[in-house]
Amino acid sequence: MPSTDVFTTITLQHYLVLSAALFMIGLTGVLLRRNVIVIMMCIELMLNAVNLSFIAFSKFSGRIDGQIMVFFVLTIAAAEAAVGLALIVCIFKRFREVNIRFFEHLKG
Amino acid sequence: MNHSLLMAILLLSPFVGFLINGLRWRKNGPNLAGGIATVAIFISFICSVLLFVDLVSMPQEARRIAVTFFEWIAVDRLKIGAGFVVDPISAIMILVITGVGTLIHLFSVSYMHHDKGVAKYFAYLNLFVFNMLILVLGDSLVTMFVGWEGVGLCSYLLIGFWFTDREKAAAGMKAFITNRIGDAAFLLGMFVLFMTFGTLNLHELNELAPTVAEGSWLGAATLGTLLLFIGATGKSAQIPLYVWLPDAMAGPTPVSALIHAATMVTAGVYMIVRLNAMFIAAPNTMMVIAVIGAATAVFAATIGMTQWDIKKVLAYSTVSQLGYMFLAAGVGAFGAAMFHLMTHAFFKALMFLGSGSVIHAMHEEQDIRKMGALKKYMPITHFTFFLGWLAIIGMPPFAGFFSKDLILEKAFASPLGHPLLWAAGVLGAVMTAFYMTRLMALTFWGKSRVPKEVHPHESPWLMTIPLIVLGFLSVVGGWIGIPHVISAILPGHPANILGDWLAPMLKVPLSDAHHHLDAATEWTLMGISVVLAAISAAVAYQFYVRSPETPDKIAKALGPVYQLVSKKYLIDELYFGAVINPLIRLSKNLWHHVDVNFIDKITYVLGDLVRGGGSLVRTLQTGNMQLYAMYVGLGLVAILSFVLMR
Amino acid sequence: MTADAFIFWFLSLITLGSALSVMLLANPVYSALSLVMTMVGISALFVTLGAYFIAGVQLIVYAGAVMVLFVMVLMLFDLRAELQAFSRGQISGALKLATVGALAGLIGGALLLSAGNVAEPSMAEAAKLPPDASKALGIVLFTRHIFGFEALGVLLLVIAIGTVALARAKGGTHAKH
Amino acid sequence: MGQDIFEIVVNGLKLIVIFLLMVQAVPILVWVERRGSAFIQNRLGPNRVGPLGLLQLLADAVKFLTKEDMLPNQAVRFLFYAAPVTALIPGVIAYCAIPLGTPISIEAFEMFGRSWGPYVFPMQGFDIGVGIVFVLGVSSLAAYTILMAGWGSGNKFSLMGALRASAQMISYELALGLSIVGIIMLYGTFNLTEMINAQQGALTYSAFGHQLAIPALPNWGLFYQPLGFILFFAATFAEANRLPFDLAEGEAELVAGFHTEYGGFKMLMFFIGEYAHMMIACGLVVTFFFGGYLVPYMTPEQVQSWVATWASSPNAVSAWTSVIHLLSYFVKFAFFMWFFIWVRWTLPRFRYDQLMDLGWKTMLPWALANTILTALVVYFAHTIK
Repeated sequence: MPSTDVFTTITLQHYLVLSAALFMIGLTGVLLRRNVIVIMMCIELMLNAVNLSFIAFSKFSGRIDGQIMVFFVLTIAAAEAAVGLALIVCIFKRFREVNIRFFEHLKG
Repeated sequence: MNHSLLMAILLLSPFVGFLINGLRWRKNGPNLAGGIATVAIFISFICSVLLFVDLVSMPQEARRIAVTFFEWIAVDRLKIGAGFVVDPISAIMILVITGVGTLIHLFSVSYMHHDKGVAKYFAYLNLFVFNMLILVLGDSLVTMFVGWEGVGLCSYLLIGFWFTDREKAAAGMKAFITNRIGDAAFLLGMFVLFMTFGTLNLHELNELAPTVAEGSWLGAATLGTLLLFIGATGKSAQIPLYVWLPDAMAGPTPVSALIHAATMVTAGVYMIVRLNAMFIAAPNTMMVIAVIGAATAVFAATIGMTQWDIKKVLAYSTVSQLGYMFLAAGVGAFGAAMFHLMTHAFFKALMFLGSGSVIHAMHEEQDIRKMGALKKYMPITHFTFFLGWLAIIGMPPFAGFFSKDLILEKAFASPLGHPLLWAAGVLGAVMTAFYMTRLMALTFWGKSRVPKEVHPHESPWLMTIPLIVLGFLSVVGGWIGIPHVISAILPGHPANILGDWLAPMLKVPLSDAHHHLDAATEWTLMGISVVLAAISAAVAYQFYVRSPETPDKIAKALGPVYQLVSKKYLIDELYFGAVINPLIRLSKNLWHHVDVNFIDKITYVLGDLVRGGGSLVRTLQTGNMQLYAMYVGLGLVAILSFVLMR
Repeated sequence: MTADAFIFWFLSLITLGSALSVMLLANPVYSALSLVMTMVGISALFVTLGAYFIAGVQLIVYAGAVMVLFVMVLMLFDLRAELQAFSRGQISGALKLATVGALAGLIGGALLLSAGNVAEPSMAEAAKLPPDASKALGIVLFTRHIFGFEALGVLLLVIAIGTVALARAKGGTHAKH
Repeated sequence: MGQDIFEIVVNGLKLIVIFLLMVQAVPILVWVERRGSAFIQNRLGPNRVGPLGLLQLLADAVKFLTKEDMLPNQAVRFLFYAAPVTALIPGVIAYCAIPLGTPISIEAFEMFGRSWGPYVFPMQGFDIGVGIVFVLGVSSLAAYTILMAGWGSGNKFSLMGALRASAQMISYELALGLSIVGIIMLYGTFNLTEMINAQQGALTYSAFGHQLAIPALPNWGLFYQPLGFILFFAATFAEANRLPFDLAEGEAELVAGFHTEYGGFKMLMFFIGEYAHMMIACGLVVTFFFGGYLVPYMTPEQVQSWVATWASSPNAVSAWTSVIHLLSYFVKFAFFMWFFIWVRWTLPRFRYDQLMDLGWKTMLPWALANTILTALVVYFAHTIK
């Protein structure tokens, strides 16, 4: 790939690098944030990053199955958000805060 | 309609009835539940008749409708489909099961009208019919065994139907456990047969049966059939496993009529008839069957003479009659066994239903000492019961005469028979006549001993109609198997329909295929048994109607012997002392010493090991989910670097 | 193709920027709104990739429903800016960052390594997808992936029941008798 | 967007024109609403300023623009200001996807010393393949503006109003989306223009290989999906937060809901946003169920051939055809806008639990039933001959 084309020709790699960057940002958030809701949002971000690479693969390989996977991921993400938020509401009702350390009761 | 559809309806109709009533057992009232159940069985009956008609229209040698719905088990050599067969033998069975079943369901609608669990009752009854149909139609021993276990389950459920009564619940368990012993033997028999012949298909087993009689006791055919026969003694209440049947009378009376007289208990006989070629090949087994059958016939009859409970008398009578069927099977007269099975189903179901009618009228009183002279209160019940009585004591031309006579003749004349077996049979017949007459006399005739507060009355028409139908069948049921000597003197010479019908399915004893008595001997044998039975009945009439004090005197004179017999030879006590209690003691010892000291210790040590290991590992589990996520990330790093390095 | 390139760079800038703010902003409400922005950006990226239907669904489901729930919960709790946005622990924090860095490096390396292997996006390949792929999408979804589809249906049912059970004030899993 | 400068410029102009049309329609609608309510309630309404009180609009605008700009003490400054601005965006973008008339085709011509064209310009902001999905997706973003406004105001009433409004929007979005699945299956497309084209001519039911034509009625979606129409129209009321579903601003309990703290021009922006939602709703209803821009009983070709009898150049024919269709669209559109106003001044407000019951327990099941029934009918009627 000639270096002059990097900015003018958009290839699969561009999308993959973008997707990886989004994924890393999401992962960092999951690992470092204190607020459980933010952590969940970062998980959504990671899922979206994966969706992006699915669509990119689908486009550049000419197969539609990638879009189906996105469809599934979307559904599962919605389900996960619903349950997660319900749990968070329970935690909030108990502690009046949604800090991740309130989820540390299950330990060895 | 095509056959598989008919067969499916035949089988599934009771099952659907079971589902409907079973799922709505709190809601369905007696009329609805009974209606559903009766209609379900009646549909099956119609299917049976249609199949039967089809079967008749086929050429004699090709009378076989086989349907395989799907492949059920396929393991290496073992291939078992959900296959069902209607052939001349099973056709008789399904007609009896669904026909008599319909009548008994109809009877139950009225009989169980005031019971709270009536829908549950009908659900069990339908489930029973479903399983019974699987049993008789199954084309392999395994399919048959499914039905075999299923009817056992239903029997247990129905005997213990009033399970709040401790004794009745115990009776159910007794039946179930006793049957389990037989079932274990049945399973072993299946193993032996499969090991030797490589198939469990009934048809194929009959084809593969050795053509030469096995002399050894340990030959495959002998051992296998012997084990199967032990299974049959459990289900069909023969010595030594008969003890559950009298107790099974704890269930509702129509159940006793359907399960413990007409259908389920005959499963053992039916199984032997199905596998007749295999049994014929094992003369030792045949001998055992004949001896046990004859012994049971006599033994149970003696107990029957001393019982006071109307249903117990009938129960011992059933055991005794089943003994006759085994006797017939044992001497190779399978047709006679089937014949007696059928006629017995008619008249014994009739008598049980009649006793149910009596019990109903007497407000749940079963002791015949508190009855008497019911004839004038319940004319229809009395009349039909009277017909049944004539049939069972073998008076010509009632149904029982023909079948019992055929059995006795074969016991005498068959190459596998013996005059001693015949003598035992005749003895049994004499005693049967005695105790049945005693029952009639104490219940319907003589002086009334009915307590004042009880007002017997005739039962409603829903109960009497089945009685009338069965009474009719008890009269004419035997006419399809009229022996040659009698038909020779009758106008029109009616043929032996049943004999011809079953002939292609049955194998005659190997040594002498065409062994016939001359007419004179046959007449003589017939005359002896009939006359002796008639005399015995007359004696009983004399004892219990004319001079009611005589039996007590005789009982006193016999003293300990009478006591022994009336306590059923103390067989139950013997079983408890010799088998059950030692077994319980052994189990308790094993528990206290082996289990606690040895096996438990091993598991404790293992558990401690696991716990120790766990407490080591759990330091990793801090509860901090973000750390967990980091572990996952590290795992990803490891996997990715592995993939990239490769 | 400069217009396409321009749109891509513009959208990726927006997407990355709002994604970073999701991660960095101390106020969770701003984080959530940034995430909505990210979703919209990704949806627009889907459009540039020709996945119109998925883009619309992304808007409806993610931006329109899931994130509204998040925002609603946040606002209901009335969580203002937090004193401490990140969890405690210097060492563990460094470890986590190192993990992220290692993973990022590995993925970047993998992408670089594969750059030569993956064929250039030939127009022939891309042209295989019809411009309006919704119909093809439906056909594939209901034939080849029908099992997954049905399984998802079951999952959603279970989730719906579970969520109601969790969130009920009375009679749920937290019922005190 | 286009192939050359001319096309790009025209398309850009088109977007601006549609935006301006929408914004400018709002004062007129406000006037209609006030006069209409007065008419319904048997009073006069604004009639002093200008003829028929038409200049009242101008006075209102001036009043809104010159009011003091206030920021509540507890408000979150950024969100408080961002909310009214963003309130406009989803509505306008979504409306741009609705076709308003037949495309105008322009023949090749010479300008600035080079040749241009020929061109075809659709009469809509932009034509996107998955029209319905796009419109639903974009308009669902409106929930955020309400939430931002409600939370940003730092006021409990505002917050409650915002939460109610967004919960209501999410709930009714379900029924809304499901109610048009039937239409989508019927026409087999997401594209709004294709849907409109499918509604040409006289009403013709075709099933099992037979056809039943009813020449007296136009071939509108209404006659195929009556239940879908009722559900969709009802759900749009909830989506637009209009009476009888305006729980978000129930004056008796919440003062004015999420815009309690807003005044002046910011308030006006919310107004425009709300009317934009009404316009989208009416545009979609007309498109799905009433033949969109089609002139009843006439196909676009018939209209065009009629225009060709008196118009001179091909460009003029195309333009006049488009204008006639545009008028046809606006007549239908205006009727439903009036319907919205009519309902507002006729029906009382629901209670909140009644609202949720209606959405989840009545409309959703019926929409599901409609979907299933339509699926069965479409499948069997088109596969079995």
